[in-house]
Order: sequence, then C-alpha cells, then structure tokens
Amino acid sequence: MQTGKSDALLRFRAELRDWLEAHCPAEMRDGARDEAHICWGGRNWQFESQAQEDWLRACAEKGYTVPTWPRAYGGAGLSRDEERIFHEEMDRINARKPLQSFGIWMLGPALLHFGSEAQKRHYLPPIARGEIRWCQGYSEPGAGSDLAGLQTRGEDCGDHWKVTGQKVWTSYADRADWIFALVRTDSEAPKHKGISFLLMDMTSPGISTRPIRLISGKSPFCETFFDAVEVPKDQIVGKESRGWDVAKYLLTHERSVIGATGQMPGTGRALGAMLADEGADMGEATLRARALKLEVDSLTMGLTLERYADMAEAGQGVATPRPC
Amino acid sequence: MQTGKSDALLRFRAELRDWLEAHCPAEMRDGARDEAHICWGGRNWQFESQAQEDWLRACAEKGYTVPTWPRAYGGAGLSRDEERIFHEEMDRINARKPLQSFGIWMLGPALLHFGSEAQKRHYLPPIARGEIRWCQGYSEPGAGSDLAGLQTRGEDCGDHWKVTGQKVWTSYADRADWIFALVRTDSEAPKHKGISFLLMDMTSPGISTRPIRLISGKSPFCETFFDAVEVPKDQIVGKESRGWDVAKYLLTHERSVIGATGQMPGTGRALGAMLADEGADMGEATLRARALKLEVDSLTMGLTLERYADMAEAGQGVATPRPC
Amino acid sequence: MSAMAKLVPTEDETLLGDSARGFLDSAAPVSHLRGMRDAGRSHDPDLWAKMVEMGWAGVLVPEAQGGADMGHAAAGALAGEMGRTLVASPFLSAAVIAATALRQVADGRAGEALRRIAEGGVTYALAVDEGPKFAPEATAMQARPEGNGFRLTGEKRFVVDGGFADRLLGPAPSGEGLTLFDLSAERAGITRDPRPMIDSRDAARLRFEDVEATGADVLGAVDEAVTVLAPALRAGQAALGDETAGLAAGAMAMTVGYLKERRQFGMPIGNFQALQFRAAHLWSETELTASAVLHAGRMLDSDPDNAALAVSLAKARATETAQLAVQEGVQMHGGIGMTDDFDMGFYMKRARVAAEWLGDYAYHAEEVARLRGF
Amino acid sequence: MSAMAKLVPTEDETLLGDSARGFLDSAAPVSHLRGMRDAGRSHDPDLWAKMVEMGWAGVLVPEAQGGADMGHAAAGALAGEMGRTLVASPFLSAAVIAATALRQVADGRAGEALRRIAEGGVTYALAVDEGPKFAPEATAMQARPEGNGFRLTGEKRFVVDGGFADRLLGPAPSGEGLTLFDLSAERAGITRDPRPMIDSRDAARLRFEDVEATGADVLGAVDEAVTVLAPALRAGQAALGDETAGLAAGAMAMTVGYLKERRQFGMPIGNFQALQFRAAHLWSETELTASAVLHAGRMLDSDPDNAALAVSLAKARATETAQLAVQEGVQMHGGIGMTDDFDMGFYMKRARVAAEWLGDYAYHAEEVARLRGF
Repeated sequence: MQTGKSDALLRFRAELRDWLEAHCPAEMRDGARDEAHICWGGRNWQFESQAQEDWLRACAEKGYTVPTWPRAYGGAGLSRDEERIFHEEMDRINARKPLQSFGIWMLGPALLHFGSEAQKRHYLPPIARGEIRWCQGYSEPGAGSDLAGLQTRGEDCGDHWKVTGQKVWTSYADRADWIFALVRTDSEAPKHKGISFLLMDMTSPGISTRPIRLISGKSPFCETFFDAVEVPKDQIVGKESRGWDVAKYLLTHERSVIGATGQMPGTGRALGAMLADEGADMGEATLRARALKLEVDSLTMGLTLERYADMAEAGQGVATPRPC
Repeated sequence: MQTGKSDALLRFRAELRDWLEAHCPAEMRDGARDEAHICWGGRNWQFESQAQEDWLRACAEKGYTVPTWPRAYGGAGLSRDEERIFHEEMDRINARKPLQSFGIWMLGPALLHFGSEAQKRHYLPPIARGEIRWCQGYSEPGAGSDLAGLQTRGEDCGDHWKVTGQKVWTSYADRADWIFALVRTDSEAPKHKGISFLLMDMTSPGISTRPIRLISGKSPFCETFFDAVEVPKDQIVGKESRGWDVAKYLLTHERSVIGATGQMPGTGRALGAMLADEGADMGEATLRARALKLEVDSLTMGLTLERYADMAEAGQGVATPRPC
Repeated sequence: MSAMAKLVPTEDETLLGDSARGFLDSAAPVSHLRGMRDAGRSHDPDLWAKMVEMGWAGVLVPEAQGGADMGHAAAGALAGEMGRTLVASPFLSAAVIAATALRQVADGRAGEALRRIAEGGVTYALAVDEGPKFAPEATAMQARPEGNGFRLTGEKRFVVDGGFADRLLGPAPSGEGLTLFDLSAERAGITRDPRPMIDSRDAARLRFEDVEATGADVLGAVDEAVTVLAPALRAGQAALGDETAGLAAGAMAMTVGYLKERRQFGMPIGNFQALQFRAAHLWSETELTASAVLHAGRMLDSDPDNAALAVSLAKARATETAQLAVQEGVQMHGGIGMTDDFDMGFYMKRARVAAEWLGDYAYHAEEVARLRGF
Repeated sequence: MSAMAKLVPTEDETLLGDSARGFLDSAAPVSHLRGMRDAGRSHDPDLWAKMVEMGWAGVLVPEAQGGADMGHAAAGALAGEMGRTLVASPFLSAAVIAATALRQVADGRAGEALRRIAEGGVTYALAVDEGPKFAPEATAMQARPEGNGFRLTGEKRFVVDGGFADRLLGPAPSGEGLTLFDLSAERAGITRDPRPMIDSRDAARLRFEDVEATGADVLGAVDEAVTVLAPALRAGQAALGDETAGLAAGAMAMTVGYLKERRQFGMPIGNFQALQFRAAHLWSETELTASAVLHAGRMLDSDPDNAALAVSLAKARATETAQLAVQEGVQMHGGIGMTDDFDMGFYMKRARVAAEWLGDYAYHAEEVARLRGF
C-alpha cells in the first residue's frame, strides 16, 4: 500500500523541481488552457513570446516535450511514476505544456510501435523538438463512422504511390508540415485490408487544403485534397495494406495516449465554482443538480483516465471491470 | 374559439350534477385510487360495502359505467364533450369510478368494432353491468415483444376449436370469468396470419391459472394454462385467422381507450406536494430538480392523452405533429 | 388544466398554419436567415411587410381595429411555423406581446396603437430585463415623478428587436409599484445599442437618461404595470413556446431526412436500430410538447386568468424538447452537423436564445411547482 | 485527487478478490440470500463464521491484534465481491466501520475489541440515524451526565444489523459535543426491534431508556465522537460504494447473460443494436464507477485525512450506477425481470437500500460540491 516512496523518485522530484524553478519562465506559469496560448510548433510557427520559445527549447533539450519517449528519439525516458511526478510538478507551478501536437499524441506512439529504426530516428526527434507539425488524415466525406470504407487511393507506381482523394476533419491541416493518412493501396482487398498508413509532406505537389467553418464561427478543421500526390515507398508505417492495424492500435491505445497528455478533466477548477463566479444562481435547483452531476462525472472520468493509464502500464487491457 | 358553451351541454352538466348529488353515496366520494377500492365486478365479486354495490347499480342503470358506449349495449351514448363533462363532474365530487375492467377498456372496443350484432348484444351489457369480468390472454413465455410468435394452438374440430398452450401476464386471470385470447388457428400461415381472437369461459374444462409473484411480493399477474379447451366456433371476434387485426386495432386505438378511462396522470395531486407531505426536503437540489421534471412531464403526458382522444374523435390518426 | 376547447387545431387554425407554411417555405426558409446573418442584418422590413399583408400582425388585434382576432392558439400556430424555418421577425414582440398588452387597456389611444400594429405601421419591443436572466420584477430603473409625468433613468438589456423597433414597452418602479411605459424609441434621452445574438437576431441594450414621460405615455394605470404586463408576458411565453416547439420539429425533420439519406456501412444510417430508437424518442418528446403548447393557447383563449400553469408548462417543455432536438440533430448528423454549411447550427443557436428569453426551463419549472403547490 | 498508489489492484488484492469470488460463488450465491429471505432470517452466523475463518473480519485489524491489516482498498475488494452476490453479513458494520473506529483509539480495550472482531468473537452495529435520511449530526438522543458516566435516552433508527449485533456503536450529545458510546446490545434499558428491510437485511429500531454508560463505555474522548466517527463513516461509505459497485456489476453480468440467451424475432435479443447500446452505456458507467471506488480505497489507505472527496465521489457514483444497472436489468429482462422467481429483484432491492445507507446520492453529491468549493 505504501508506494511511491522510493528514494529514487524523491530525488527525481527534487531535481525536477529545481530544474523547473530554473528553466520555466514566469510567463509560462499561468497554466493557460486557452487555445491561443498553445504551442504547436512546426516550420512556420510564430512564437507568441520569447518566453514561449525559451520554454520549448529548454524542455526539448531535456526531452520533456515527450517525457516518456526514449532518450534516443528525443524523449526523457521517464517511467510512469516519474511521468506522474512530472505532471504533478508541472501542475504545481501551473506551467503551460511546452508543446502539443498530433505528432506527440498519435504519430509518435504509432512509429514507436510500428516504425523501422530508421523511421524512428528520422521522424521522432523533430516532433520532440517542435520542428515538424503533423496532422491526421483519417475521415472522408463518405467514410466517417465507417472509416474502413475510405476511398482515397494510392496507385502503385514502382518506387512511389500516386495518392488521389479527399480527407475531411484534418485538424490544422492548413498549418501542418506533414500528414499521416490512411490510403487505400489495394482496391481488390476486403475493405479493412488494402489500407496503408502513409506519411506525406504537406508541401508535396498536389496537396491542398480548405478550412471548414463551424457553427461557432471558427474551426481547427480542414478539408484536404490529394491530386496525384507522389509518396515515396519508404514513407509508409507498418506493412503495405496493413494500415488498419496501425489505426486500430492507435484507437485501442488511445487511453494511454490520453493519459500521456496529462490533461485530465476535473483537475481544473470545479464547474460549480466557475458558474458561481459568472453570477449563476447555484441555489437554483435545476442548475445545481446538473452542476453536481457534471462535477461528479467529470472527476470520475479523470480518475478513469488515470486508471486506464495505470492499467496500460501494468500491461492490462481494458477488461470486464472487477468485480463482475 | 368559444366552444363548449352550447345550451345542451350546459343542461347536460346541470342534470348530471343533480343526478350525482342524488345517487353517488358519500363513501364513494373519497376519490380512492387505492387498488383495494377498485370495483372490478364479475360473478364472484364481493362488494366491499353496500355503497360500492349501490353506486355500481346506479351507474349501470344510467349507462355511466361505459358512458360512451351506445345505449343498446349498456352505455349512456355520451358524446366526447358530454364525456368530458362527465369526468369533470365525477372529479368535482371526487367520485370513485363505479367499475373498472379489461372488458371496458379492451374487449368492449374490439367488439364494438369487429363483433357481430349478436355478439355485441350478448357480451357487452354484462360488461357494462359488471356481471362478467374479463381478462386478456396475449403474451406467452416465448412470445413477449415478439407477440406474433405466439404458440398457443387452436385445433379445428368442426364446431369448435381445441385450444392448448400457455399464456403469461394474464392480469387477474384467477379472478376473471372469461378470457379473450390470441390463439394460433392456422400453423401453416405466416406468423402474423393464422392467429384468431377467441373468447373463452374461464370455467371451461382444461383452463387453469397460477399466480406470478412479483418482486414487490404481490401481483395481479397469472400464468394461464389451456389443456385441450373446447371453444365453440361462435366465440371468435372478427374473422378466423385475422385476430392480429383485432389485436392491432386495440393497440393502435389504445389512445382512445386510455383517454376513455379518464385516468389522466397529473390530474391528481402534485408529486412535489406529496413528497413534501412525506417529509422530503424539497429544497434539496437533486430531489427538487427531479420532482420538477416529473411534474412537468406528467402534466404534459396527461394533456397528450387528452389531445389524442380529441384527435381520435376528430378522426385524425397520430401523425407527424404540427408544426413539422 | 383542462379546457373545453378541443386539443386539435380548428379548421381556421389548420388553414392558417398551412398557408403560413406555404408562404414561409418560399419566402423565408432557413437560407433567408443565413442571408441576413451573412449580411449582418437582424431585421428584414420587406419580409415583415409581407407578413403584415397576410394579416399576421393583426392575429390578436380586434376586428374593430382591423385585426383578425383569431386568438392565441392561432398566433401559436403562426409562431410554430415561423420557428420551423427560423424566421426572424418582430411578430412576437409586436403582434403578440405588445398587442396583448394594448388589449388590456380600453382607451382610444391603445385602440389606435392596435390598429397601427395590424396594418404594419408600427413595431414594438419589450424592454423588461436588466440582467441576463428573465426577472420582470427585478428592476433598478428609476421613474422619478415630475409634474404630471415621470423622468426615466436606467438600463434595459436583452431587448429583443429593441435595435429597430419603433416603440418600446417597458416597466419601471414608480413609487407604489411598477408603471408600464409605451414610448417612441426616438424619444430624447434613449440610446439604443443593437447587439446581435448568436441566433443573429437583435437583443439591444437600451439606456434611458432622464427621459421625459407624460401620463399619455403610461399604458394602463400608474403603479399597475402588472395588470397589463402579466397577460402580455404570458402571451409572449406561450407563443415563444410554440416557436420553440416549431424549431424542434424543424430540426427533427431535417435530422430524419438525413437518417434516410446518409449511408454508412452499405446502408442508410436510419437502418440502424440505435438511431431509430433515438429518433423515436425525439419524436415522442415533440408529440408531448405539441400537446403542451396547443393547450397553452387554448387556455389563453378560454380562461386567461388561469392560464399561468399551462403557459409555464408549455415554455418549460418546449425548451427542453428543443434542446434535445438540436443536440440530437447535431449528433446524428455527425461531423457535418457542426459545420456552418449545414443549417443545424442555426437551429441550435435559436434554441439556445429562445431557451433564455422570457424565462428559462428552470424559471418555468419552478412556476409549475409554485402553481402546483410545492 | 491523485494518490501515488496505482489505480490497479495489487497482486494481494487480486488474490483476495479471486479467492472471495470463488468462495462466495459456492457458499453465498444470490440463492443463499433468497433462502434467508424465505426463512425470514437476516443474518447467517454460519456464513459469517466461514468469512471470519478466511480472515475477512480482520482485513482492517492490525497484525498485532491478529488481523491481516490489508487496508481499505482490500476491504473494498471484499465488499465488491459481496455486493456481486448480495451477501448479507455484518462485514461492513463490524469489520469495516467498527474496526476503523476502534483503530482511531489507542488503548488496550480498543485493541482487545479489534482482536475479538478479527477472530469473530463479536459483531457490531452502527447506530447513528434517527430519521430516514443519513444525518449523523442530527440527534435528539440524550446523554445526561450522571456521576462518572451518562444516562442515555433516545431512539436510533435504521440500525443496519442492529437486530443481531453483539455491540452497538453510537453517538449522543453530551454537552459540548457528541460522545461515541460502545455498548453491549444486552445492556439494561436497550430494547431492540429488528426490522427487515426490503433487501431482507435487518435495520433495527433501538430504544434507549435511561441506559447507564460509564467512562469505560466511551470510545475515544468525551465530546469528541467526531474524531473517531468521521473516519469510521468514511470507511463505511467507501466500502459500501464498493459493495454497491459490485452489485451493479453483478446485475449487469446477469443482464448481459440474458441478452445472449433470450430469443425473440428469431434471434438472441442481444443482437438488437438498441439493446447493445444500452448494455454498452451501462458497461461504461460501471467502468467509471470502478475507478471512483478503487480511488477511494487508495486515498483512505494513503491519505485518510484528505479522503473525504474521494469517498463521497465513490458513494455518489456507485449509487447512481447501481440504480441504472438494476433499472436496465429489470427493463432488459422484460416481464420476468419483475418476477420474484428471477434474482434481479434482489439486486434492485439491495441497490435501493444501499443508496440510502450512510448518505444517498444527493448527500454525497453535495459533499463533493462543498469540497470543491461550490
């Protein structure tokens, strides 16, 4: 029962605390969750301040943009216990995340599992340093829930594929440097087969994007069009026509991905307290009852993400819950 | 917009009010909804008091046990407006219903629509007078939601059917005099065809019942067993093997049936007021919010039953609601 | 709760609703609102002129003043159709709320105002709220007696249609109670700050700085605003309930259409039982709501003094149903339900604004509780 | 909210849970509760003796007093398994609540009592409530000082296991605060009126008439019941959360089994997507609840002074999930779900009683709100 008291962890915490004290700029300690303050990185990234840039550089140097990735690929090689401490200490000083990206959340784990050694060394460090910003090309207008029904095609042209089709809901495609996408490379195979997981430079001839306007007025989403885009054969993750395995792996392991983001609901301010600050009448029964339920549910959701991350670390899949 | 002010209706209300004043015993003006106080009638009915018996006799004589049925079959032949006034005046003095039964709610409407003139004259008046108590035999252990999959069989024996099988959820079968039941009379036909709507005397040799115990400890429900029960050919409602039409009619027109019962939710006391009387803390947000929602919803449900009855009277089916 | 009048539309109401639907489907479909939004407009005088021409502005105006006097259920039928295609017009503010207020006052001036509403010569806005939540009694406005009249100072917020209306109807504390004023929006001392709401309609902020009001500007008796205002609010709440029910039905129709058309896994998504059940649930809720709003209209027409329960029930129920309809609408449309290209967002935004205006779900549910004794 | 200890069962906890499951599946399946109900019994001393023999009574007793001292998460694992088959035993009253109370007191008498709990020599019942709702502070009981001791007069209601427990643990106002008394149930002046609850367990009504209590009967310090009682209540609430989560999981397992077995329209009803979605939703809720209850145990073990939020979260969440599980259980079983022949009714009844005991959903949700600052 008495866990987490090992000397090594205590030492790690102390060192980390010192490091944060020395390297996290004051401006980066506002715990900002506002979208405008997120650092996404990438070729064309405009840092909003010197502090944002300094903070990214400092973290990247220590591997703290991707704390659990191996050091060889730009991470800090932290254990789950160390990672937990890392997030606790970051939260303690209300530090902003130095970098967020689909490269960290999604492509990275896929490469770590399916990538060749060469691919890992080529693609992962620029993600960790915030130099290359990735976007994800899964959904298509005709294939939403029915993802495997996707129609974007890659024609085999010997040393490259020629990719033609359309993706939708590609978040920030208009600002990304590269895209990882599911592409049908074998149109004869059953629909879950014949799909490959390809990497494409967004500056490749034939790729264009168009933002999608949402009902809120703004949107991170784009449509992305592929018109005979040439993709070299070494830009595939996993085996040809086995891209579905990669996509499934990412979906199945999303819990550790989510856990790794450290953004657990309920760790922030209580909903009811925020509402009260906005002048809401928290004595009013209907509002209060709804706020209570949301508070209970969101705290429990946060604990569940934590539990899933612990289960993933312990090598347990999501199974029938105990007791059952 | 100024409806319901016709002189005839005003006169009807006045006469009814006088009649109720003269004939509704004081003991019957407690608006009792307790199951124990319901008068179900039937051959073996034990009146709980002289007042209960007097009240049934008085109503039956005027046709007020089945106010909208034609006079020829024991009703009062009231129009929908008159019926509404009837219920209002009954509610005004908090009068108990003189009689309730599945004969009134279900078999009666089926006979009025599908029965021969002889059947109407034979079966309806005893229902109206509370002399014969009916139960309903639809569900079977193997055919619940899938009602048309029922397996109780009626073998054609010339002048009668020989019925064998089992029904379940037959409310008060152990106290009923007759049963109306769906029986498969043609096992070759598709499952919705081949079913007949038969009437059986519960004292017929071969019929037995067994009460079902519910989790509340008591139950109105029984299992009913048919072992080669002989049912004369004239005890069928509608055409042979077209019993599904009769059953469907009853389901489709249940809204008028429900409307006709006059027991609209929300016409009683408010839930919140009852809870407060029980000592519940109605200031407690979760309870209050739930009570508010239930109150709003149950009042609206009552209005919807009323609207459906009005639509049925106006010859409108349940259609896409206006405006849509 | 029960009214002798039937809970089915009368022949007149059905004809009125059908003609409204025919007209609005061509003259003011949702794309019309989209066009207004894109152009930054919250009022279309031409559309309103056509609605006046069809007699809608006079639906609650007595025949003596040139109206059709068809009653609140009929006004509700119109509001429901307007909700279905998200019409933005001063119908509720002028033809329902102001007309009902003016009818409570039996003088020549009020009669003349009713005539002008019916003929489209004047629009009104109701200026009651001073904070984000509906609370007609909570007013910090000042009506300082001066000579035979008053000087008004204060601020009214969320005044729907207040940015363009010709006249303003608003209560202010005047000593013993509230007094209801009926003022030209151009009266000296009034500043109007039009504010487009998320549903692209106008909810102006009005400032009154030492505005002169004479006895002739008082609607009804001094200190007795409630006599005139309460029926007007109830009429507005009921009609808004209808509009809200109509938008729920419109959102549902759009969603059901999509279920039949969108294909995934080789079949229309409407073939999937889980979506069928959700659609059936939504339909049931709209059916229940249809009963509540029609009943509110009937009660206002047949027994207005006892209509409060029916009206609050209708507004509460319609608000909840509309919220469900737009949420399910967005959900069942999948991603495109969230895009501006699709109209569902307009339904969602109108539902959100309508939920707040004239009292939200919680306000009216508490009214139901109060009137039902808990 | 976070504890360094992992939110996965330790190896010891897994072994404990597995052995409990194996034992209970044969020694105390739901049919065992049915048998007790039919025989009119609310306690089975033989079953409890076996549970003692397996060491469960000492799960929270220090090793020095013969216990296993495995902690609250382990106790929760046991309670969860007991919930799964609706075991009726004094585990919560004695091995969790009383043991936790006694551990707060570092004296020889408390140590001896702990030893006797672990070896099955004594059972306890917690007598706090005097009305139908959990309200440990609201007591009209009187503890009148007399000589070196007190005279107790009053009534305690809904005392779970109170009809058969050897000893009673209950607070009473004693001047400056509440004092916690630990009395033999046979003490002169105590009358016990066992009352079977709908879940067939006992919730006795106890009358205290001028009951003599000496200083030796006081647990902890005079006027300081809360120091001892508060941790005991939290432990009980957490374990009851586990039991409730377990019964939800048990009800769900029974329901999912039925979905696979019952056929209608020519196929298992589990083939129908609408039912699949409902089952998936229920499963998700049980997953969320499993996190909350395990976390509560971890917090009680690692940081008991700050465990209140975690405990209330667990109890609130488990209560809601169990209600959903039994409602869906009855609904998805169709008619037979309502019959006594089927076990779902036992789950429903236990869920109802467990929802109320030691604070209902609203009580704990308000605790969460309070601890989260609103």
